[in-house]
Amino acid sequence: MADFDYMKIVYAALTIFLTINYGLILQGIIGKIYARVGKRMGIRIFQPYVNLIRQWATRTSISHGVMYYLGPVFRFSGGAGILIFLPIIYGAPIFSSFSFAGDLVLISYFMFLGTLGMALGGGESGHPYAALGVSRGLSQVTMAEIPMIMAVYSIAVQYHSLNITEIVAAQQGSFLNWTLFTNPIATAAAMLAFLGSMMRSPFDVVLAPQEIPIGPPTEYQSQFLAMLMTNRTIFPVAKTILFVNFFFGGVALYDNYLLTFLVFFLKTFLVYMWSVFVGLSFPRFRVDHSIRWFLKYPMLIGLISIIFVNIRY
Amino acid sequence: MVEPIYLIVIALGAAFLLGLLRKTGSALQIALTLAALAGMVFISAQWAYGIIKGTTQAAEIFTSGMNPPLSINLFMGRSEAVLLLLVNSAAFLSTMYLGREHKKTSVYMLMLLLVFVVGLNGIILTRDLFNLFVFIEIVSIASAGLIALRSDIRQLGAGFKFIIAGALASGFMLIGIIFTYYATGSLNIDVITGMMSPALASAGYIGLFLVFIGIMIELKPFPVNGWGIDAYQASIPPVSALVAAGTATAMFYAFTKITAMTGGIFLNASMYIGALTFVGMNVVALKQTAARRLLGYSSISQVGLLVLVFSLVKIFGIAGGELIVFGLLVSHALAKAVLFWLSGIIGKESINDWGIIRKRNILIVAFAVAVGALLALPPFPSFFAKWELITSLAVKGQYGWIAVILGGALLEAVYLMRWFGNAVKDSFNEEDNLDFRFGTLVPVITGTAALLALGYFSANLSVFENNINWLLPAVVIVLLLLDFLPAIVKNILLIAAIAWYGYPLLQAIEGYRSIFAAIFVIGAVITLLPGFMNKGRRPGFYPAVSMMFAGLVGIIEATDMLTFFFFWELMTLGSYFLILRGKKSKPHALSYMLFSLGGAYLLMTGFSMSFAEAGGTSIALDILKTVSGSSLSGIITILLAVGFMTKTASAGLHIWLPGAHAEAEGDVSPMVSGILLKAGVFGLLMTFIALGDQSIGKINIPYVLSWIGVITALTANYMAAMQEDAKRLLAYSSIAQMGYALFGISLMSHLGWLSALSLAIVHFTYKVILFLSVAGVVHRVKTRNMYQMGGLITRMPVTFFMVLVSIIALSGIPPLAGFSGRWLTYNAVIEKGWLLQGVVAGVSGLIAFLYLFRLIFAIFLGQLKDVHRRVKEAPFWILLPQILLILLVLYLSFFPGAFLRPIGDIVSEFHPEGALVWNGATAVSEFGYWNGEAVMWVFIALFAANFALLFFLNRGAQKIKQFNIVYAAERPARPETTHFAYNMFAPYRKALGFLEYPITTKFWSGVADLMHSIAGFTRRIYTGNGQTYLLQIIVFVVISFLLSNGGK
Amino acid sequence: MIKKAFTFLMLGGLGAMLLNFILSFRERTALPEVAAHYIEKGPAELGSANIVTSVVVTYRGLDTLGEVTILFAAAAVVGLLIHLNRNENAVRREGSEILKTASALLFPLILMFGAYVFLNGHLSPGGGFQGGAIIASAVVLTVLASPNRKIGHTVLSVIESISGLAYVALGAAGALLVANGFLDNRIIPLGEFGTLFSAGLIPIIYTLIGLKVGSELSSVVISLNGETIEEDDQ
Amino acid sequence: MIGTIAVSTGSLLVLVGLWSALTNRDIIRMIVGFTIFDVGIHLIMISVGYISGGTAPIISNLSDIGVSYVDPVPQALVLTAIVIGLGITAFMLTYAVNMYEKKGTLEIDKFEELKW
Repeated sequence: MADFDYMKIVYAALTIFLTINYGLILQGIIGKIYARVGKRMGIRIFQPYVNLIRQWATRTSISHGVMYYLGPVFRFSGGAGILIFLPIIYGAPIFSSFSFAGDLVLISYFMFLGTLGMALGGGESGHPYAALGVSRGLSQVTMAEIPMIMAVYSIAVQYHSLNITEIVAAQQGSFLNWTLFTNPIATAAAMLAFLGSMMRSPFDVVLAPQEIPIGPPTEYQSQFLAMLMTNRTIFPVAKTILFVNFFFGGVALYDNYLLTFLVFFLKTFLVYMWSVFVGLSFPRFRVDHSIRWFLKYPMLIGLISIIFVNIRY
Repeated sequence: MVEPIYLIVIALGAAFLLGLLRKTGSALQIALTLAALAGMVFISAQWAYGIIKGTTQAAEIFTSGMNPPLSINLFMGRSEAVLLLLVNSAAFLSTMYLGREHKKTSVYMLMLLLVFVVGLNGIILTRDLFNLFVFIEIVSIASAGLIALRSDIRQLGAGFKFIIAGALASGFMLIGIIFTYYATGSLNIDVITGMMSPALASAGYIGLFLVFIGIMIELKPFPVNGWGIDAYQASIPPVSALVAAGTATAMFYAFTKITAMTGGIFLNASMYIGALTFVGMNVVALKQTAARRLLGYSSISQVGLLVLVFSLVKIFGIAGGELIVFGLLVSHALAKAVLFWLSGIIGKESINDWGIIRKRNILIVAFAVAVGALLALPPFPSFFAKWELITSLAVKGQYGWIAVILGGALLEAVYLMRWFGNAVKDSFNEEDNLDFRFGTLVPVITGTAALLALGYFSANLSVFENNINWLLPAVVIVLLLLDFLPAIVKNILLIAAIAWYGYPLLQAIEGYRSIFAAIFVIGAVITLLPGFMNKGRRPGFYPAVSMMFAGLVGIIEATDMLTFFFFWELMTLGSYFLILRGKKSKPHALSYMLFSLGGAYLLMTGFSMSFAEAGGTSIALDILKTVSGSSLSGIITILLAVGFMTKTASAGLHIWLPGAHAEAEGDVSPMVSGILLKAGVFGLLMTFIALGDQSIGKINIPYVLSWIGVITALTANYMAAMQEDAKRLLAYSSIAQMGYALFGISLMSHLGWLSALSLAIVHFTYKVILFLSVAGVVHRVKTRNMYQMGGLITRMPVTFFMVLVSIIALSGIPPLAGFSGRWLTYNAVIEKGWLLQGVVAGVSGLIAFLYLFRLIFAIFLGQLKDVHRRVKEAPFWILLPQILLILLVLYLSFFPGAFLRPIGDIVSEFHPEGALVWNGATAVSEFGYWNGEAVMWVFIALFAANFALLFFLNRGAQKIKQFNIVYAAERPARPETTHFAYNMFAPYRKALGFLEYPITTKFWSGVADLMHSIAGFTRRIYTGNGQTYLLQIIVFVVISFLLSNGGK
Repeated sequence: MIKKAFTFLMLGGLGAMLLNFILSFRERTALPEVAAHYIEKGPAELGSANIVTSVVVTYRGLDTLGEVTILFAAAAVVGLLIHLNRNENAVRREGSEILKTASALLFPLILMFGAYVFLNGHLSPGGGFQGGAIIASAVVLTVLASPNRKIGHTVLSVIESISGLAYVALGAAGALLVANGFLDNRIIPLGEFGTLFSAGLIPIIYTLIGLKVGSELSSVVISLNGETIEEDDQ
Repeated sequence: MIGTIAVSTGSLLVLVGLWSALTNRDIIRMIVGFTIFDVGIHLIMISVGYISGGTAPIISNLSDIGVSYVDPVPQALVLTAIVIGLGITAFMLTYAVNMYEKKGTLEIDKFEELKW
């Protein structure tokens, strides 16, 4: 690692910092949207900032054990890792700091590190609801990922690459070069899979936040929870960035950074909004429902996309 | 050299002399008999030795000073000498065994025994047709007398049936003889042979036919042999042994003489009768539970096999056919004698009561040896004979007969292995006694030792050059002999032996073999370490484990197909014994053995086919390459691939694995799962390296295999997620991982193979760790059900850490080593374009998370049970190998290039295109790139930073009580009800339960049920009524006549 | 009934096979080669007038030894089974006075006739087996006459064993000591053709066979009668 | 002609003997059947050795060589066969006696202890 550019660490930290802020704002906006749709006032836009800071500021003397302790660490490492492995802005080395470490396969699998750590941490808490949430989440994600895997294969074949930067590069020039238009079926499949991983209705039985505390974080509070919340701010953003890169032409670096960020915000926001939109429109699925659902249309669409690229490329 | 006529003189003289010694004590009588038999053994041994060594010529003996055909002549050649030695030795040993029977039944028994032996010797020696008849009558009368030694009602009934059936058969024979005499004017077999012509065959047809069918009936062909089976069952064991080893041998030899005499006109008939008998008896035997009746079935079926093989050898002019027949015959005779003797020592009627054999370990060894010899497993003569038979048949293109022979052998394996399993596992009444004494023990030991020794010699007699390294089996024998030592000593010895042998091997071996050699040798040493926990002797473990590892090393070293197959079977056998040691592993070990044998037979067929395709001269493994262009190459590929897939437990052939691996002992599971399965991968790789990308018609074989691979992975992962039993979970996981390996190989590309090979290595590491961890846990908590565990992280933190690292590695999550396989698979799939398979593989990878989480959560996290509050960390000797392997996993994770690069170089030999390009630590493929070291560092940095942050902020946190959780304002009642572990993925099961439908199990059990109902139905022909048996014989004669005479 | 019909059918099949032979059977008009040799050279070679005897005792002597062995085995089996299942208390009806008297009278005569038959086996029809059977018939007569009389096995078995041993020993002498092969009758001079003391060993062997067969058959008969005395029974 | 008649008779006896052995359930009758079977075989043997117009092969005078004799070989064989048959018959009878004593019956289908 002699030729390692240590500035990358700084860039990575910057990326994470900016993303956290962006994620918090996004959360606020979405919270507002949710409330307004339900004819409520809703939170202030900056409420997530407040929540996060408050959580970081509280202390706890409670630990359920080593793995409990490590759960949030794993979780946040996983989320942040994805972020810095991703080439966020095409052509900007600052925002693709560690993307040299691996391609989209790496990112797809690295995503599970946090999930696993969280699951284990929640597991050690000894709370049955934590384990219940994990079991539901795992069950659901296995099926939700099927169309995603299909879409990934589809576009990898389409672009003859697993390199995200190359995939983004191939979509430059015109919006007609976006995968959305060159391979709409794969995009459709992936966007359905996207729903399954965003922890929003109809696939939010994993956390089921409204009725009872359930899911891995059940036993977490104060700074443990703070770390998890931080991750919750960056993880969806990282995920949307990935989707933007895959299907919506990515975000290229314009001469003007402001314009670049604007495009970035717009694209990620819209992609994020897709899950919000669906979440607001549909009631919650039980896990077995969602499994069956994913095995129907999304999988079918995914299959078509695979056959499509198999014929076309 | 003593004249062979003295064989008859001595025995008869002794028999007559016994008449004078009626009033002396039994000791003298028995001493006289034994002395006479010893003299006969000596004479035959002398001749056998002399003729085989070439110091003695075969001799013709003329009686009455006249030349044949005026007088009766005898002939002592190589076959005769060997058979006489066999028969006389069996007689000597059986007489020794009889000792106790003697008092009750007095001197008559010994007279009959000697007369019996005279008859056997005469049948083998004589060259005169009528004289043959006389000797057959002697044998039949003497054996009918010996059957009734105890004279109970069963013996009398059986003896009477035996004698009337024999009388009928000899009546036919006698008519045949006189008709033959009418047609030829001679009774001398050699003269008739010389006269044989189509004209004579036609004119004397009926005579020749009746002689033939008479001999055939004496051989007890299916289905007209109820009388013979009854005799086997009713006789006292030493007599049955003598009948099985002696009469069957002699009668078979008489059959060969008659066949020669008739100029082979009945070879077709005998071929079909033999085949029918072989298969029919084995089918019928499936339902049998009476030990000696079962042995009777088996004996008759083996004689059927001999008749079939002999006919095939003659019809197709197979070179070296004599050795084939001899190998089978000698193995059968010795093995069957040993089994009958054993049945006497055991003294139990039903095969389900043989558990008592465990009172004496030596008896188990003898039992195993005998069963192995019957099933033609290495190192017995039958193994080499069968190999030569199958290869020769392949050269002649007789694949139908190969199928018949191997299919029948598989049926035989079903009941023999089931019996063996019962004996080793079933409970027994401690108060029952064995008939264990000097006189019974010596025959058993002698027979066992002879089988082992003959195996060694027959390898050298084999027409094929082979490079079997006898050092490896010798280790097994040594450990068997040292079995009285404490386990610790044997463990040290074995580890030392493996290290001593393996170290130079690892240095010398190159290419893809080196990878597997490393897994096998290093794996052997590591997985043997837990053996130090054993304080006792651990009887039987070390021979079995050394046999398995000897087999594994042997297949790596093998350069020819025979050697490969030898060690392949040895490995199977060793692992079978190992698996059988588990507490409830009986049915699983059986199905393991049967699937393995079935697979081995496919391999044998595949090897034989390629041997034949390559010209039938060389059995080097390299000739597989030369047949890759031939028209049969597709079939060869399928045979070999499916054969090896039984070992990797691919979908459809997997049903043995979960039980076998789960029920095995704690330190055996890692061996069979982490190491043994790689033998299948090795074989698959070997197959595809040699044969390449084959198709049958338009069906591409690797394409089909790729689907099998991913479906295996998918269903097995699903099944793993649904298990409550930790070891079954891991077992299913192994199936799935082998599915990936199969998929990788089937991609037939650089990256695909690289993924398969790297998977083989990393799977070895983490699966050994996981099985050992679970073994440690099970050792402490005494259950394998995960929902009964929970919260053990506090009690067994080291084990927890091992499991944690392993499951991350297994799941393929970066930064640990398992990711390399995933990344390579994605690249390889896209390169190949088999996207759908890739999707299935990917999904099954996701499903793997389910069981991995379940494994670690249900055992280590959640609620600690009250009964486990004082559980200790796993013992040192279980932890040590895990620690060693964890270091290896971490090393491979940090520096994936360290193993991917050399493997890549190896793979490039076969698939140079599409290799990875290494750019520093970054692996670059056509599509993507991956820098394992960077990922690792990023992860470590992030992890350390986060951890430091959290630790700094939360430094005051303390561990709180178990039940101090947010529980809807209530206190949870008990850990048992709070631990969420039972049926953990209930919704999943609800949605996807159809995947659990045991389609494969249903299929195979359907096959088994069908065979058993056929058996149950067929065996009703054995009504027990002597008159019916007579009628059956006549029907048999008439039908045979019509069929064989059909062309006329 | 169906079974009988089926049996009939099958025996019909067997009959057809035999008929096949009968239809092709033509009486021979000349002897086969080996038989011709026996007739033409036999008398000179072995010195026996009865060619059947020379075939039985010498040319095919091994058959005969086997035959003797079969009888021996049969006797042993009979002895064995009767020995095991002896009914000690059976009392059989005595023979009539006529039978008793006649048998006592005939007994020595029959014995003598038997001896004559086997001694002259090489000269006239007859031989060891025939003579032995005649001797045994004397025993049958005795047993019928007085079924409850105890007859010892001992003498019979000694005769049987010794004659058997002698037979084997003489045969072996043919192979080992003097002549050319096992059971060669020419280890003693052939003597003058057609006289009692001729044909080398043949009369001696036939005598031994006669004794052996006689004693064996007798002991079978006695055993089957069920009232034997086995003094050696511990 | 004589030979053919004898062979035919012998064959008939063989069949009769077998019929009797196969249809009589009584063991003693079966044994008798076997004896008839044997006799038939012996008759066949003797007749096969018959030479048209031949006399018994006993040469009372060395000068008689040249006279037509019947074949001595089948005669020797039949002697052996008879003795063997005798042995077997004695043997079967012994069995019959013992079986009767054990079970009090001589019906063959009562002795089916061992089957399947």
